[in-house]
Amino acid sequence: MTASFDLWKLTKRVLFYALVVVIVVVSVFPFYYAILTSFKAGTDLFRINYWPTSFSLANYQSVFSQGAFPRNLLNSVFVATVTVLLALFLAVTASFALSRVRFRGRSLLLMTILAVSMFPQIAVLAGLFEVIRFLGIYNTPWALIFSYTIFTLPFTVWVLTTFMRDLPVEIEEAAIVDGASPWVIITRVFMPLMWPALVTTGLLAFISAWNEFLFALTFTVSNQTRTVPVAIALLSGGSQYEIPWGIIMAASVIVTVPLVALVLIFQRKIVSGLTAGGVKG
Amino acid sequence: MASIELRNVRKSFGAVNVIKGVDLEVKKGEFMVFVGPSGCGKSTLLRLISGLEDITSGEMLFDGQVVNALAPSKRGIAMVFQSYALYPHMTVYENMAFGLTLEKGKGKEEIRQRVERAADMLQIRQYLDRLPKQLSGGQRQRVAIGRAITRDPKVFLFDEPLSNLDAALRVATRIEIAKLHEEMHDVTMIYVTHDQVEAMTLADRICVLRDGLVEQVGTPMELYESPNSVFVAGFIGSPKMNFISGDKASAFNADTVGIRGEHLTIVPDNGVWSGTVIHTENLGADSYVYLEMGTEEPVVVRLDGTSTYKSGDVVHISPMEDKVHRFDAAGKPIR
Amino acid sequence: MASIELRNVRKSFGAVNVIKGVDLEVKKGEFMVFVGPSGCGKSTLLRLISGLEDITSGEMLFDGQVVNALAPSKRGIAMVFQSYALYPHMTVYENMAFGLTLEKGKGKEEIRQRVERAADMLQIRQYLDRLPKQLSGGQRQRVAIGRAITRDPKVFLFDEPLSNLDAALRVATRIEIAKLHEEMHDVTMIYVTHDQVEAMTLADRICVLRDGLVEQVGTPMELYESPNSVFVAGFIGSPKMNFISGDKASAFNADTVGIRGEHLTIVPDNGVWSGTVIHTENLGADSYVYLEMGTEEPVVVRLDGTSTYKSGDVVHISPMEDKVHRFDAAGKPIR
Amino acid sequence: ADLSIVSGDTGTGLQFLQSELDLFAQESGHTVTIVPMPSSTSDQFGQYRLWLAAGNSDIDVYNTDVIWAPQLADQFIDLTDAFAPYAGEHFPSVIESQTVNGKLVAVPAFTDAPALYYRKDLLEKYNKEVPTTWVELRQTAQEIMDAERAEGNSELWGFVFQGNAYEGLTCNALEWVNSYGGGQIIEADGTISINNENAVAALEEAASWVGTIAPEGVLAYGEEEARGVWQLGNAVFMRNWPYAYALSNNDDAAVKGKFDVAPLPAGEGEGAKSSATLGGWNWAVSSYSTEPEAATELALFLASPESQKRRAIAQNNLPTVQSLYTDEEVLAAAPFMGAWEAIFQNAVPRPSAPTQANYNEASSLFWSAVHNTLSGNGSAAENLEVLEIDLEDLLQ
Amino acid sequence: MTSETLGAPVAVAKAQPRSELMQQRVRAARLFLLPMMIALAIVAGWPLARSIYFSFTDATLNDLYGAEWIGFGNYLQIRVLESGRTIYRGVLADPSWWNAVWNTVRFAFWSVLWETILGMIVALVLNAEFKGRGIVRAAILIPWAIPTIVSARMWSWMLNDQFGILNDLGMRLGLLDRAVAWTATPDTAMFAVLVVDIWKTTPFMALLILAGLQMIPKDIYEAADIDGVHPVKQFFRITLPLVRPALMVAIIFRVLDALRIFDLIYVLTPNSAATKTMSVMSQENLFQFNKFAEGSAQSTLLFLLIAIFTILYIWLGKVNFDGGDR
Ligand SMILES: Nc1ncnc2c1ncn2[C@@H]1O[C@H](COP(=O)(O)OP(=O)(O)OP(=O)(O)O)[C@@H](O)[C@H]1O
Ligand SMILES: Nc1ncnc2c1ncn2[C@@H]1O[C@H](COP(=O)(O)OP(=O)(O)OP(=O)(O)O)[C@@H](O)[C@H]1O
Ligand SMILES: [Mg+2]
Ligand SMILES: [Mg+2]
Repeated sequence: MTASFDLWKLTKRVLFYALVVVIVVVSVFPFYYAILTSFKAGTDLFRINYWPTSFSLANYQSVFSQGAFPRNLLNSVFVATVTVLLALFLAVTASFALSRVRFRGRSLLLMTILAVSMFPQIAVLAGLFEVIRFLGIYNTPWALIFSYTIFTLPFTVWVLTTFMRDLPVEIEEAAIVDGASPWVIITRVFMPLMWPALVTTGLLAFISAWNEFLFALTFTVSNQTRTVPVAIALLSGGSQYEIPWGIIMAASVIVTVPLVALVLIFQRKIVSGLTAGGVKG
Repeated sequence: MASIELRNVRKSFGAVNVIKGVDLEVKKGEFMVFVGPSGCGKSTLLRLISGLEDITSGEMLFDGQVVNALAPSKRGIAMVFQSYALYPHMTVYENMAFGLTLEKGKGKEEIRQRVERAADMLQIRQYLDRLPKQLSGGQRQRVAIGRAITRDPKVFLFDEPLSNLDAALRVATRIEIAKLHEEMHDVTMIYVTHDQVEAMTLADRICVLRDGLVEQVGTPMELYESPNSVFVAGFIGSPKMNFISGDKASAFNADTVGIRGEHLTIVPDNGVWSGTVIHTENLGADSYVYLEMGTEEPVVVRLDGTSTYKSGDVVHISPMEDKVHRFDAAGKPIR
Repeated sequence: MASIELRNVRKSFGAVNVIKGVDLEVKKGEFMVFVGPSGCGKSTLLRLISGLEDITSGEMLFDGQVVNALAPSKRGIAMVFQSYALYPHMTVYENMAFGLTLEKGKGKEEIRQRVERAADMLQIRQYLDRLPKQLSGGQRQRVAIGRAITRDPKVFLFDEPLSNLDAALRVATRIEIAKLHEEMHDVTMIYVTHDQVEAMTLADRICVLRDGLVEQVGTPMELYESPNSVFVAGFIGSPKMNFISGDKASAFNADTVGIRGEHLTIVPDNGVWSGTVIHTENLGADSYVYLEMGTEEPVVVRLDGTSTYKSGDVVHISPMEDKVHRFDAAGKPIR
Repeated sequence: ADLSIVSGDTGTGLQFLQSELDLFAQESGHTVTIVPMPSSTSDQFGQYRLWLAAGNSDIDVYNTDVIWAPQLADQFIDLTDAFAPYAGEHFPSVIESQTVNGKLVAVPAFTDAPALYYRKDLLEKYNKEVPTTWVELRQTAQEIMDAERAEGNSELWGFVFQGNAYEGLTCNALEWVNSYGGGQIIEADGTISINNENAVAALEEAASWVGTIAPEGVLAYGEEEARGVWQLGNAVFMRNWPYAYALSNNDDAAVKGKFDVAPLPAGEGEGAKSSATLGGWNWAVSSYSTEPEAATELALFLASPESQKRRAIAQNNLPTVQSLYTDEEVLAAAPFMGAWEAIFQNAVPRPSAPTQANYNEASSLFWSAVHNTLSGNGSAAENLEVLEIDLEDLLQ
Repeated sequence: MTSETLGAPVAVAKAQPRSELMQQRVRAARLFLLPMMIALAIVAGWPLARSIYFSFTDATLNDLYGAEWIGFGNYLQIRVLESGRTIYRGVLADPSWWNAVWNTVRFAFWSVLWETILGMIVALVLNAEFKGRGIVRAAILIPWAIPTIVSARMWSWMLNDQFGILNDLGMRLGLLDRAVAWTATPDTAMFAVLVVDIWKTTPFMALLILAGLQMIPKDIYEAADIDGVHPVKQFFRITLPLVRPALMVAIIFRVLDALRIFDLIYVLTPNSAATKTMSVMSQENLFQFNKFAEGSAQSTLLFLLIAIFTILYIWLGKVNFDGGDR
């Protein structure tokens, strides 16, 4: 009996790891392919390879020699970071109000916030352009930070509201009795309990801001203020129709690596059982 | 430092009326114990006093000032929650120090001293670095108590603070709380418990709640000796008071007579009543003998030492005359 | 329906050793009560038996079969958690019925009957449609008990199931559990409690745990009358046994003598010992008098009825000769 | 003055532009900043429209595709007078294509026209001539393909072109239709001429290629996909722009030295001729520019024969100045340019002038109709009939 | 839409003065909501209003500010010709618009359905304890992390029939008997777009669901283990109901995104009628064609469609707006 039991357990483990491998391969394969491509040049690009055949850093060199790629990277880091911090700050406080304080019109407000996400991006482009020029932030990173709230804010507010709703009331009450103000409750009590949600929304929002193209293209006009996706679109080959495939791949690899590192650092915070041991019931 | 007065306080959750009009005065420095059946509204009343829950109608006064609208943090209270309500992400130390760090002008060192004193008192010094989830139930409960006592409130609210402690620790903590009360004789304490011993020993006065209403308020001995209803009589004292009605009660000129197990003696024969032993329980120091004698519930007799009666034995019992409680049909005592 | 055997079972959380080698046999159909100080490992041991926690070393056997690796669901157990662990999204009814709906061949009607029977027993019938968060502490605890007893397991594990109930309900539920045990005489029950009365009345045998080790296993009376260590002597019985050491003990040829409060009598004069009253507690049926007589902790004397002694009175006491427990320097009894 | 010039040109193109701007700065004393744009022309177009609509004064000079000028005419200043002295040196068709209602909207930077790329080695191997009609091309391609495949070269296709539904298909199809004598979709006077027998025949011919001599995937090909297949040595013929010439001669290209270019084949029947769609880029001055004089100066500088010559040499872009096709320095740097003069004779403009602001939509209607036909979704006759109605609706 | 909605707390009876705690919380709520509301009003309010306004005018990008009000003309216009024939014009009478609506809805349905299922599986896997979990979590996010403009082109490259690696792989593995031009053929174009979108956005779902999973208290799983609940049952009866709030939010944002899908299709199959969605069509009108007003009308219709969907979803899905509040 024990033998068959162990066999079953073993099969389960094997199946589980097989699933993990499948998931990883499917997710990573195109990226792997991108890395392969980034080492290729010329006609090699059109040849199908599964394993590295040539190894040339030329594409990486051209990424850094064309335009102002390092500068664009920095811009992206700045824009995405500030966007996410701002969105999280606004969203955490707003979601406290939305999830924990009962007031009239709350659901209407949540719907209104959601409605912001219902309009196609291209449709707000013209109006947003006017607003940005009116505010005088055209062609600055602030134009991007400002316009990105249109998609980061509703998302973070909704997600955090949902998660904050589930935190035990008793813990908040204990804090109230301890003399904590709403701000203290949010920062010192709730935020540490919401790490999975904060990190997740933060990462997702960061990546959206990092990868945004249309606004970045429209609201910035100089190499000094543009972000990475635009810079990638600006990478070019020798002539009009030629797509500099290898260089684009090299650039994509370069911009994806920091994100992977970011995920690796922050995913540790996505742990379970943060609220364990707090209350009975 | 605060006297508390409740005037016709009511509370409902939606359509459910939980507190149905409570009038109560807790004097400054008094130790008030709330007892009552599970679900009668003790925790709710405590939460109303703390200000965590708004009262639906009525008035709440602290030191003669209406505080219906005052924020909990301004009422100068500390509270031990029935469900502990520890901060799961903070260590025991941080849990206990949190309230203090929020107060202005408290030095690190002072906070540490106060936390450690409380931790020593509650024997949780060695767990100061652990998270709540790494603690046993009793340890968590002690942290919750510790959190309340490191602060320096005018009113302590305890909701069943000792329910998960072992007997020895319970006694020790109980005594610590009593000491605390003695030392800080200004501090008003309100304490919810299901434990008869705690209620009897700690309370200056006990408030018996029943179904959202105050049934009786009085000193422990008042309640024990002259309960003013069948309910209170049955609720105070362990084992429960025996109630005998019908013919046997008519002999006493009452609708119901109540007599506590310890006030019944087994007599060789010729007792007032007789019954068949159906069950005995030996607790060591004393033992309970359960008798079937036609009443709704079996009659319990409490004996010193170990009982030698066996199920099926027929025994005669007599009540101590002066300890018999007589009640009328409405459940009110006849005096 | 299952006998349980633990062979040198150990459990550590990281570097913390919690269970340090427990050997224990629980017989089929036995009612075993675990007692011990808060944090000694009772809940952990229960969780090891349930299979929720893997044992670090040692062997666990159910009916002679090693079950170290067996999933909890296959062990045929029902458990009441100290933290309740109710399903927050299910109503009381669903919480209780959930386990049953999963068993094949259970009709809706049958499930309803069983849930309702348990609900009636625990007096939570009117809350069946509520969610856990709408219940009081005691009500939640009863739901947790109800969930366990609607099922039909071979082993019941109860972790302080009555700690949040009021006295009356506690007695009633305790009796229901005793009845349950009688009816299902095959079912093994393991029960953690801090309540002396529960331990003494429910247990076939009591297992006293101390700091991750078994201190003594025996019937309630064995433990009460012949504890095999100072620890057990002090732990079983309420109020705690008085310990007297030094010269006074030498007179009894022992390092320490132990004598329970109820085995001390106050004598007019010429008692064996004398002391000053420092505190009295009136519990109604009896009262405790605390005497200062040079021992570490005050000596407690338990008197029937209400005490009339006041602090400062000097009284003489005598132990009942045959009830004196004598212990050697290692804390072991001298017989 | 400080000027901004926006260009979607590519890496070396931008470098060249920078060097031109440096020269300009020396000559005129105006400094110019380049605002680069992604090379996707539709991205550029959308962006420019938005900027212009919002009256963006940050950009002075725009780099525009031939087909854009009429659509954006209102927002560019009239260069007719400024350019008048030089207009005669340029191909009239190019100037014409940038003139809307008598207003010269943009001045030319360079022009473009596609050619037929063919594999010399394969034609020689099978002893074939360079095809001069589409039918010939089909037959030759089929023959070589079959033979090569029989030899195990299973990857080989006969002909690749730009079949994806996008502006490129409009270019391709316009060549087919025009080469069959089917007109220019919409004639210069605004008559919608596309629904005619010649056009139907042209499209039917083209449709017959898909899945036979051209892979089915050609329906999703743009310039780069076609070049990919070609450069791997997997196509006998390719229709593409001059840029592919240099790339196909790279060391690692399988076709290096094995190919040559020729004018695109002609159609069949009456009015048949070889035709090539006119491409190319221009410079336009924004009417929101705060420095219109300096900006005009810049545009004229960039359109000047000297600049175009430097461009032809450095960038191998086809000049719009006729005399440069015989210039020795130019031919030395880009020998293939000689071949293009012939191709250029047959250049047809897309109907952007008659359709004006509606050109993009008209073009999309056209390429959709063609794409439907190619993918077997309705017959050529049906699709063109519907197209005619749609175009009538659009242009009223 | 800001201050007047933050009225008195509803639970308090009239006679009672509002408690300070409640007041403080409402005051804090107002303070907390205000910056967000202002930010959104500026960043979204004006552009939205502009777009809707333009949809009722004859605006073109060549003449944005000279636009005249024409009412519903862009949506639907009924004209009686001289011949007496009645014709319908406007977006609502345009069959290609309805085709785009159908494409959009179809796309949104299938992509979100699969993303939810796959995202759930991935989240469950990531929720398990195993070695190298951190790296797998990072790996899983890669599809989401690659800029869409790049990944879309990368896929169009990989899906190419001649030098696309997927056709090669498929043929090597014997799954395909000949190379398929995935994005070119109308029959497979939608499929290709779906595959790429699912590949790209499953990580989004997975991560949000994972966060939801992590917030579920562990002890109730213990209770379920004891109750003998089979893991599959545990999933449906415990995990699913408890991650539901997170799942609902993830789905709603994904649906909103999917209904507005633009860049992927714009790059992959920009002009295929089989995949042209409402956003692509409206972009075309707004910026490529000279029909700014019509594009605005299409955007507005898309907005309405999404709004209706959202309301239905929230209503039918019983999305709970209140909960942990006090
Ligand atoms: N995850 C953990 N990590 C470290 N220590 C732990 C952990 N869980 C429990 N402990 C420790 O193990 C010991 C035994 O815990 P357990 O919960 O079994 O106690 P208990 O006997 O049930 O106590 P109580 O009566 O207070 O419920 C305690 O000291 C506790 O602090
Ligand atoms: N949110 C709620 N909605 C509806 N009813 C509630 C809510 N909270 C509590 N109740 C009900 O109010 C009554 C009083 O609850 P309370 O917690 O005050 O009881 P308690 O006296 O503390 O009981 P226990 O001794 O069991 O802790 C209970 O019957 C409970 O079910
Ligand atoms: Mg309570
Ligand atoms: Mg425990």
